[in-house]
Amino acid sequence: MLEQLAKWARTRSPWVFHINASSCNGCDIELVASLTPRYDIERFGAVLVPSPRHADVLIVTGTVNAQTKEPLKRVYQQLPEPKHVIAIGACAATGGVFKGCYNVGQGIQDVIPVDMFIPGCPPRPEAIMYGVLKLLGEVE
Amino acid sequence: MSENILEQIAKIANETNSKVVTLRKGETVVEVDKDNLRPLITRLVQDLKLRLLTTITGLDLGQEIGIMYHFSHERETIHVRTKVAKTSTAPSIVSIIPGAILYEMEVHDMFGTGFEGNPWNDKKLLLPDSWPSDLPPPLLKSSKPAEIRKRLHLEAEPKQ
Amino acid sequence: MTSDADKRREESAGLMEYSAENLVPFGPIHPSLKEPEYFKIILEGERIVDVIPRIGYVHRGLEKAAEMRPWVQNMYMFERTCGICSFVHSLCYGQAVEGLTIFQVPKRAEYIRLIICEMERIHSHLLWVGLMGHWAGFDTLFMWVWQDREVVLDLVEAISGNRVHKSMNAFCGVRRDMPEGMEKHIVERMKFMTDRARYYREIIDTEETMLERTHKVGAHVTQDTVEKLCAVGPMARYVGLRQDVRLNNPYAAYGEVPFEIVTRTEGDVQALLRLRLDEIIASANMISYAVENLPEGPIKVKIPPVIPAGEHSSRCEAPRGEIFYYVKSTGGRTPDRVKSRQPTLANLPLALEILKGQTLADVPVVLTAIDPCFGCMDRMSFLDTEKNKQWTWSGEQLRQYGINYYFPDRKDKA
Amino acid sequence: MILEILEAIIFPGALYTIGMGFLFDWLDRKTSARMQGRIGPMIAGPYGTLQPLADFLKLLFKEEIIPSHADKLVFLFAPALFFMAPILSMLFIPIISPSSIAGFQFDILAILFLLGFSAFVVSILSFSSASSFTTVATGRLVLQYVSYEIPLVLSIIAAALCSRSLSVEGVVGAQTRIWNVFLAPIAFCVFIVAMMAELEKAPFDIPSAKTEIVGGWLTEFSGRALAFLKLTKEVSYVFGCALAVSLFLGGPLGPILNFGVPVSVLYFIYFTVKILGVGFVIFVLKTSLTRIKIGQATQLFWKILTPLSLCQILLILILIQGGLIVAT
Repeated sequence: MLEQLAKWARTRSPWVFHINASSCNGCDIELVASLTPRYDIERFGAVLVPSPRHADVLIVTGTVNAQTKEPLKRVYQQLPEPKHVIAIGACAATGGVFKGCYNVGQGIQDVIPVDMFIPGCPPRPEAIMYGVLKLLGEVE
Repeated sequence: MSENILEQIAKIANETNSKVVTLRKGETVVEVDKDNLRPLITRLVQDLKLRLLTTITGLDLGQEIGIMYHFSHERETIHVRTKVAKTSTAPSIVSIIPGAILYEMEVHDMFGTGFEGNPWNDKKLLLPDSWPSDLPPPLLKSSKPAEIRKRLHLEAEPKQ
Repeated sequence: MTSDADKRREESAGLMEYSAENLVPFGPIHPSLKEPEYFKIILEGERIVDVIPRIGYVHRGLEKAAEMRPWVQNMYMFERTCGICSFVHSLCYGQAVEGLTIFQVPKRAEYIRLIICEMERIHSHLLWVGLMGHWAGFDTLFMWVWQDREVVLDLVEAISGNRVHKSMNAFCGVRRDMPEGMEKHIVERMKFMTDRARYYREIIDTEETMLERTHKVGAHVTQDTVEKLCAVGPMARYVGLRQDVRLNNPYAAYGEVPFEIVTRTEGDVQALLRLRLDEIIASANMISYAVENLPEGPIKVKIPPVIPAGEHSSRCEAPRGEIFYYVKSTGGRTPDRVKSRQPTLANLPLALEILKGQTLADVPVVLTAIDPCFGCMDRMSFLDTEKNKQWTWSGEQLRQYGINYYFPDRKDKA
Repeated sequence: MILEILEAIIFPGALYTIGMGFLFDWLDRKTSARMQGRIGPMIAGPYGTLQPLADFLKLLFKEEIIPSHADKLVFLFAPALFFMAPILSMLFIPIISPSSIAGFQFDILAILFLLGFSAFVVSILSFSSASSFTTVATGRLVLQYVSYEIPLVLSIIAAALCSRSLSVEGVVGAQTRIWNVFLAPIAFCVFIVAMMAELEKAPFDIPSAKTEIVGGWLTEFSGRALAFLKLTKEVSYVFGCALAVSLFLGGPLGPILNFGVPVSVLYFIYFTVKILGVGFVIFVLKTSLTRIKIGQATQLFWKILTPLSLCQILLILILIQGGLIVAT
């Protein structure tokens, strides 16, 4: 029964921590736009939390360049245990339009394990919310 | 107004024995060698009130590094170009135009030409901290991106 | 950071002495920064003594990649240097390349370019005003302003098909035409935008707590320091400098469309807020004028993929300041050298100047004041919420720290 | 004796307060969402009412990370101490009858001690997590505590003076005819503003400023500690409103209409309605004001609110000499 309760609680309040691993901030403003009245991700209990300690879902945007590789790992370690990672945008998935640049990696999955990719450059706020909810569905 | 700008530039140019090349209507290039770069720029800033240094561009011209200082005046864009040998240093103009500090750091990062007199000369501006010191600066024609990525461990690690 | 300061702090690894060396890592993964930039802030109590920037965290090596890609592909890569001012980047790069060819941009395309440029300015300024409210702690303003911003984004999407990266630009023209019957719709929306901008102007000037956070903050900046540090765009106009590329060196259709420059003189964060809201009103008027007398004619001229040899530079007015592109071609299919300079890099020295002497609470407010678009400027940061002292570590030290943090007993240097 | 303990734990005591804490948090998120044109949480329970409960349960099941440099002992036990303060002080508030469960003669002083104690525990807690963000947060927290403490105490003294007694029951009992808010309106406003500072609500959420110092003093906590810290913030919010209601708005007292309902239920309804009213006022203020700087906060409290509450007390003393307020 306890497991039931935990699952119910986890799917109802996914606290999100956003990290910008060298992104062009197109995806970031679409993620922040999903907080605004027109899309309002808070309907599903998602809240942008200030510190990685409080978060369950780590949302990463941007190609990971050499400088952000280590901080990204460090922040991933700081998230408490039942954690998920969502990579937003083409850059986070494969390096996007910057694939081949000398300072850019192959995307997020080389650095940290990723649960969910949201394609698009940048994905619309509805797509980001759909991705978060789909992740919760999987947790269910 | 723009006519007398060109005459003034021509007058300043021949005093500091540099060559004026007009590219097209809105752009003029003043070629000057390394030594009297600073006097030319001080004259430009004081006499013509060319206060806005837009940026400093580095060019890889085979053996030499071309450094272009772009000044934007109303309708004119004035470029000052000098040539510096590949590993040698260029005079810094931070004392004349303090705003040039970041641009010089960028050229130092990308092309490796040091600027004497720039307080933050040894600090990196754009390159990652984990940039190995023996790797050549990236924007030189000789450095290949794939090889840089390997040194920065950015290649896809085999799946554990 | 001098090395002996590190050593001194190494010994006193215990509790934090609350003296001058209270160093707060502001960024990189900081909730208040939508983009990463890292400023090591030396505090004395709450007052800021010194700020050391460390940028380079979003550096992707665009200019090197541009030298290996054909001309047209670069257009869509440079568009993605920054998510907020993406159209201006592609426009500036396009104009620099068009200067090398002998073709002329058709009139209608120039008007469409101007319309999208001004819409992007409105959405970028609204975004900034909202974020300013959010970072000052006034979330309601953030929500309202971003709700109104959706109106402009809908218009942009109707014209170009995408909200953020428009991909509307091509060499010597525009890729898609303005859909018919949009004129009335756009003019009506622009009127709505002007009323909302006036409403927010009134909030900014009267709301008591907001006034306390922005009035006289960073006001110790004189016109001379701004000129000496070569600041551009709103960061120059808010101390009274008449510096605007649309006025001094009109590109696209800015020559024909009436444009009145907006400048303030107070030189504090509140002046920046007022300036940007006035610019929204000016942009809205320009759009309605341009939409009403949009000339007929073709929207694109086909040009060969090989650009003749030569070098050309172009300047445009992005929402944050003057963008500069320099292109050098040796007549091949790929450019020989492309140099782009973004406005935030020009405004950073001035921002550091303003920060000195402020209190920590002002840091987010002042940092947003320069409206940093770090997608352009390659900056990132490094957050460490465990150890109380923080200084710039190289990647090696960082990895080492991570190891002995999680495996303290393991002493070998993994 | 068993009934006493049961009452203390179940109904007007701990469980009721925690339930009201969750209700207040839901109401807070809903009203601030509505004022911003949003809808607010909707999926946990009908209209999202169970959202705070979902947050709390989720945090209970999360892993707890204790930073290597933090002081382990304080880090584990301080949240419990912090949680105990508002629960204990709720026992002095009369809810279902004019007399409270654990009320004694000078319990207003006990409440003041508990308020001070919770601020003290928070500063110890945040200093122990030893990260540069929390250190700055501690400095701000103590500075803010020092600044709002004086007006808070003065306004409580004003209320106590109006009803000539130092126990909450006495104050409530004296308000049968007219509520203290009409005798000491300025003290009521000063109390509300000082209580907002104590609860770190919007204009004064400086110690936990999300955008300046990461999470404020909450940065280092995760899992169970964070769950209890958040719950304590909500419960102390309920206690703040309860104190305001019982000191100024006559606690559970209200017009006794005999439509066959036992009196204690009537008292309970009045009390809850009044708490929600005061809470709603604070929500609206919270959403429509910007966070001010710590310097301005101290100036506001010392330069404006303290003299205000002093002249309020002067006014009451004059009224008492003039014989207007008859000692009950």
